[in-house]
Amino acid sequence: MGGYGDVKLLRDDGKRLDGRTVDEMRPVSIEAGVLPAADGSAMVTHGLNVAVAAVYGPMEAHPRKIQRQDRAVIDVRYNMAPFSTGDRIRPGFNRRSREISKVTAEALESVVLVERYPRSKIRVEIEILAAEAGTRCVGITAAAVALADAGIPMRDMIVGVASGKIEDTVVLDLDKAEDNYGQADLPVGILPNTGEIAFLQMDGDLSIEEFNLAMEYNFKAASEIHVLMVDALKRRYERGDN
Amino acid sequence: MGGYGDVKLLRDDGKRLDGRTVDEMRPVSIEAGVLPAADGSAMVTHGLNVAVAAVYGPMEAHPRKIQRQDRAVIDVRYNMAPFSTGDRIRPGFNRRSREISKVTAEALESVVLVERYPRSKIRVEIEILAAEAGTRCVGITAAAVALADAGIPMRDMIVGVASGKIEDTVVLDLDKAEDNYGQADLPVGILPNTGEIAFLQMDGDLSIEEFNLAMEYNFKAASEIHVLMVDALKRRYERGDN
Amino acid sequence: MGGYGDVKLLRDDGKRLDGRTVDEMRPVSIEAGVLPAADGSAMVTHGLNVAVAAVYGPMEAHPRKIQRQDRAVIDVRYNMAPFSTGDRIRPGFNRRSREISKVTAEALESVVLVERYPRSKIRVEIEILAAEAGTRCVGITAAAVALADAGIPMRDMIVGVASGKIEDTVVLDLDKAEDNYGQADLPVGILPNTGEIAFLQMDGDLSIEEFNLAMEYNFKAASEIHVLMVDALKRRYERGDN
Amino acid sequence: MVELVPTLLRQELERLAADNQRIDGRGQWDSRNVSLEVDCLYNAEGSAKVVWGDTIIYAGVKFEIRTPWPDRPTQGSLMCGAELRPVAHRKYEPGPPSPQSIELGRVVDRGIRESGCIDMEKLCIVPGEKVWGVMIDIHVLSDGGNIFDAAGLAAIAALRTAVVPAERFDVGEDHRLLVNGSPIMASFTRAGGRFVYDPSEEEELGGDERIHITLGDEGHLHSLQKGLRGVFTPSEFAEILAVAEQKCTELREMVAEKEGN
Amino acid sequence: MVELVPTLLRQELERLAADNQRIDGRGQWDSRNVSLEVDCLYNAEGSAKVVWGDTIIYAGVKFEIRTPWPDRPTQGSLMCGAELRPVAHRKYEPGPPSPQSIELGRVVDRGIRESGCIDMEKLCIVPGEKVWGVMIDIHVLSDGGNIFDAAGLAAIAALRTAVVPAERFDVGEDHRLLVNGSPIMASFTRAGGRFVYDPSEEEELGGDERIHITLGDEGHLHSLQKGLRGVFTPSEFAEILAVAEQKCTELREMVAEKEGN
Amino acid sequence: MVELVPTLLRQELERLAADNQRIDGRGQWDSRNVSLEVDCLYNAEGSAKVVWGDTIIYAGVKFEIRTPWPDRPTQGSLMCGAELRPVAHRKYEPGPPSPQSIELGRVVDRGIRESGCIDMEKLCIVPGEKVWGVMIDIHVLSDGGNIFDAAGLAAIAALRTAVVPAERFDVGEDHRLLVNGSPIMASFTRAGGRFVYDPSEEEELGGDERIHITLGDEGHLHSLQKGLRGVFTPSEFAEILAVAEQKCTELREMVAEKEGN
Repeated sequence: MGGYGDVKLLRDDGKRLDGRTVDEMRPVSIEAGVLPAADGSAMVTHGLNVAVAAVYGPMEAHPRKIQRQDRAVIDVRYNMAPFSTGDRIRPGFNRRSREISKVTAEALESVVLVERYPRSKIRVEIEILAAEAGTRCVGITAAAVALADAGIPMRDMIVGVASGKIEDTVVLDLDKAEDNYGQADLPVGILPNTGEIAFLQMDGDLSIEEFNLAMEYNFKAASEIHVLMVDALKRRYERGDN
Repeated sequence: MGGYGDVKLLRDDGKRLDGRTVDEMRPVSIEAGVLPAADGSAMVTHGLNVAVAAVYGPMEAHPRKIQRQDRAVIDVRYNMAPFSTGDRIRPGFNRRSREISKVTAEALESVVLVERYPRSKIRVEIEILAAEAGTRCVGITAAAVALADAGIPMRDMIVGVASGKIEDTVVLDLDKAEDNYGQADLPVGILPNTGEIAFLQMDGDLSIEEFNLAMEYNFKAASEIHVLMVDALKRRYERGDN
Repeated sequence: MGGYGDVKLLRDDGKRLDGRTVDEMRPVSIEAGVLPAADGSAMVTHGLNVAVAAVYGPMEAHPRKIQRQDRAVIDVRYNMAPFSTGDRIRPGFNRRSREISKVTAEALESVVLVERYPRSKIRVEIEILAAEAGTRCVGITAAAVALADAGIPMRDMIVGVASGKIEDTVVLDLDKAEDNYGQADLPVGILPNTGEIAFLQMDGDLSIEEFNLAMEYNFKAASEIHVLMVDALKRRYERGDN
Repeated sequence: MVELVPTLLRQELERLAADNQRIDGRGQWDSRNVSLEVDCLYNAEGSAKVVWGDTIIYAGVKFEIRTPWPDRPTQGSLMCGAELRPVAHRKYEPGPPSPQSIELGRVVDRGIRESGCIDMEKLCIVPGEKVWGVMIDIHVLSDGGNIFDAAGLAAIAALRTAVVPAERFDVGEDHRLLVNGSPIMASFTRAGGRFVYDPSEEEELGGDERIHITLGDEGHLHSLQKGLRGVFTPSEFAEILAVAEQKCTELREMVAEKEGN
Repeated sequence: MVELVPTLLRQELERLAADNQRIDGRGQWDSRNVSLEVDCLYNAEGSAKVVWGDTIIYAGVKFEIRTPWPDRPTQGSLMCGAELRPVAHRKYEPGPPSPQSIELGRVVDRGIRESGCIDMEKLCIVPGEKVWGVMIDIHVLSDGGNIFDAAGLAAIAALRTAVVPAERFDVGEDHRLLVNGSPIMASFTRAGGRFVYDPSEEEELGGDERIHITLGDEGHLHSLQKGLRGVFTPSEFAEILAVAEQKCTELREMVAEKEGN
Repeated sequence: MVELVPTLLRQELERLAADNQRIDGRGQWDSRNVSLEVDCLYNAEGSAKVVWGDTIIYAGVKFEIRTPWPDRPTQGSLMCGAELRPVAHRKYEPGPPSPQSIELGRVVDRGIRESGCIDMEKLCIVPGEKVWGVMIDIHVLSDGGNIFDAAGLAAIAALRTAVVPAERFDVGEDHRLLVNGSPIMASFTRAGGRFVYDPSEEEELGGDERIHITLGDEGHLHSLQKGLRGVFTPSEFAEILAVAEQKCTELREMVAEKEGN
């Protein structure tokens, strides 16, 4: 977190610079089945973020040494397109995207019924086409919808959401300026039906009370996004195969 | 193509700076069987260009995943030696050499009787020791002679030649200055007996009439070089094994 | 070797800047069995150098193509920790460490009874935690003790030692300043019982007489260090398994 | 890449070609549906999305300020790259850029560069000190065949609608990037023994060599590339070149429509 | 990595958990023995060695003089990296940094960076021209379980005892690096179905997800990370967070003792 | 690398050694035919081609203008690299530089560098601002055994005939590179249990360790390297060192002849 004290992020009326209340999400829209070549896919627009996820598989896991005898492995690549940020990003993995790919894969393995597909691999490709803070969460949401679109059985959906702190105030869903100049960010992946957590990161400065409030906001937002995810899948099934 | 208008490349008598006419090649000399360690090899000097090609195989193709059930794959590496150009080139592949390697391999696969060697690999190594414009064509010619020297059966030879445009005039076989300050370059790989084309690239600016004239020059040059290729192989067979 | 003539490295009394005589080693201490996770390990402090070696194996050699039908291969990685030198070293292999790893592996293969373990691999990891000239020799000594600690049978121990030349004088065991401003360095790996040599490098300027004297010093030092190696292993066996 | 030779597919393509038919019902020189959207991505200074049959490709333009090369102190630079990432098809694997993706990027790059549609001198800010570097990135999201033409179309559309972010870099006011002309690519694959325009995924899988032709506004050739195994005759080339002229003109009009000025 | 699922080990951990026991006899929230040594390496400007059960980790601090970023002309920089080299365990392979080592380095880095214990403004030498870059490298020599906590401890101890080598760089006198506070990490693994503190190598092998919590001097959260497969409930998290507060306080005192001032 | 142990070849080499013979009929200290050609490549500022038995190696010298290191403001630099590319033998594979090629480049580099034949101070153009960087690249086209000696010979011959391209860089007139002396390498391989000079490909395949000795004009040692598995005694070394002195003198004369002045 940048944490610069001199940037004002809350207006005098208590609302945020873009007019949202402290516990209000940016607008979200979700579409399933957007990529003809993939077994499952989804596009999520969250504020100005645009994430696309493609799922391939289950398929034979090779090289052999990545196979697990009792379950499928989930191979996630989170990637930011070169033109997705203010300054162009050089193509190729970097340390940040490798870490996000790792913990995202582990979160998805926690909800997919991987025991059903021993020795196989499920590829999940998350492409960030436009980034405006919170891309790892938007990517998780897109991946979950793409997995469902591919017909991969899951014990629950998983919804990526984040809360944070700006000007000593806990707020839901930081946008770009809030992320740059805020004090904390708490992205989580929530199972909407069980209320369990499969993804958790946090950086910045949060007291335990602030943490609890931020989690409360996150659970609320997860419920809202979950409705949109289910709706997108319904529309997809009604549309039929592409 | 650089295409700078202010560099004069044609003399008042219509000849080029080195005295060649518009449809005249640089001097070419070819020797087959120059590398004792290789199964087949050739060195081609074309103007000040020096290219050496080595052929190894057919051999088992590994890793397995590159094997084709019904034919041999041809694995080409086009490489410029660090000291082959004005400024030293850092060793290792770059994007240009990877692209040339790819399309050269595809051109050679079009003439070699690859069906004769299922599941195998033929390695073709093209090393540019000195570069003076047109190296990809010189490399193709050297590779063809090296393949023949290795006893690999081919449906026809393939000859690398190029024409281009300077000062709005179509000319055969651009040299360094003409390549730097010219308006177009059209390198092709011609099968001298069938008159077919297995390699084609072009960049710059050519009207369709100019393109047709440039191709006419290229076919003429291919015939001339083909004579030298056959001659080099004859001398090689007379010399016997090394 | 830097070989700058203007740095004084010998005092008027003929001793070296740190008070050592020409044929005197820096203090050395050795401990075996220092890393719980490894099959064998050792830490050697030599002057201000600190080297740790870990041995894993014999284990199955994979990928297959590195296997030898009649013996084990020894896979050595010599690595300098980023904080081991004056300026931080970027992590990852460099040309120097690859060369040292290669010749160190070959030296160890010369003393380990590799015929006892066909098709297998023995991993030797040498980590330099602090560097003060002569690290490749300290690493060899540590590796030899770690191999013995792992119970790998060897035809003899191997001791890494170095002599060199400063101010036209042959001296034993160059320290940092002597290495930077000296005239020659002769690191060798000596088999203390047979008097044979398994590792040899040298750079700088040595007449043949100087070379012979430097080797004499090296053999003397090898005997002294060998005593410490045996002693460390004795203490390790007395201590028992960790 | 494991590539089982699709013998049955090859035979089917030959049978169809003998009847002058294609596997998806098109005529030999027919295109699939093409749709073009521009200015569709936050953060990219120019962007385009092309949906071409089952192929989906985005292109994004970014700018940077660079020091010019000493021997060309008044010239900016242009760079076009392409990534064939695993998102786009089951057949693409992660790793360093494949020869396929390098070829794609370089062929699109040459078409744009050699057409002269970007005047490098116009990218100069302060001679010898500051010039614009223009970077076009092609991102293939779904490979349903003929990615070359879709990539070329996305690239030129993104360029022609790009805004130079001069204000962000404190070097003047934002302005449209100056682009003189629209180089357009037309690609042909030999399928069933004859060339067809705009090959589908199946025609690429069961076909032979490809030829990529980039034509400028005046109908001049700016880039040619032959890829994959196979040979062709000069008269075959003359025939597809005539088709290319017509196709490029149609697509050039589609780009012009999207510019909205 | 070949990882045979250690079914028997899993069953044993479940059996033990049912009796509220651990495989090495510890209680659920007990730590193994921890020893800390500082200033132990020639050439490192700050160094620490942590022996934590069978885990042995060194951290070393180096300094460089850098040009600051144009948008932050008065700020130095901090970088924390970790290497899980093959020396540390049979399971680690040579090659480019693994996701495991990247995660380790980044989690330790975030804990230190986000606690604000290093004031980047204090690393400025000449505004806009020269600032200190502080680089902490974590070198795992033996992985006996819970390398995250050991790495975090070594890193903060090395930092808090580091001396800025100003004389060597001709920019003043050597001085202790200013570090405000000691962020400390506490890690928990689900083993036998419940969370335990300070997992051993066997508990990691037969366990599920991990949670890493970094707390500052005031007990505030500065970094969280959940790794590996598994889910947890908010109430489980509340329980381990309470344990973490106590453990971090104890380790913070150990660091303070070693500083000797 | 798959390397079937050539048991039969080993036995044959032992049998021959017992009769004091070699597989190609040479005596123990005989060399194969060596030919040297210089100034043979356009674009290289110095070049040499060595044909040594079935081994063919080119070396090329290039120059660049560099900023000197701050602590050595009046010194230029020398760099020698080698590539064992797949062209040179069936056994070489593509990929990043192998340990074999790194060793070759570094051993040749040390021999030249440590002999002091290039005075780094003489490479200074403007102190603190501009110095020459000299780069020698060794390109092995055919590995027929003993590539070390052939590479060393090509490198020193290319250096001694190199012309500093000062005009092209606008820093004065072109002039011969100043090289004081000719360090020469002599290599020995244990084959059939004893050392032989100038090992052939078969002697390397069926042999053991190698020793590379680089001697300067005065007969001083400038570089030593022992490679591959095997041990040797000090008296064995003394014997080959005496042979090396003679061999290096002969080759040094060959270089001098080619310089033509």
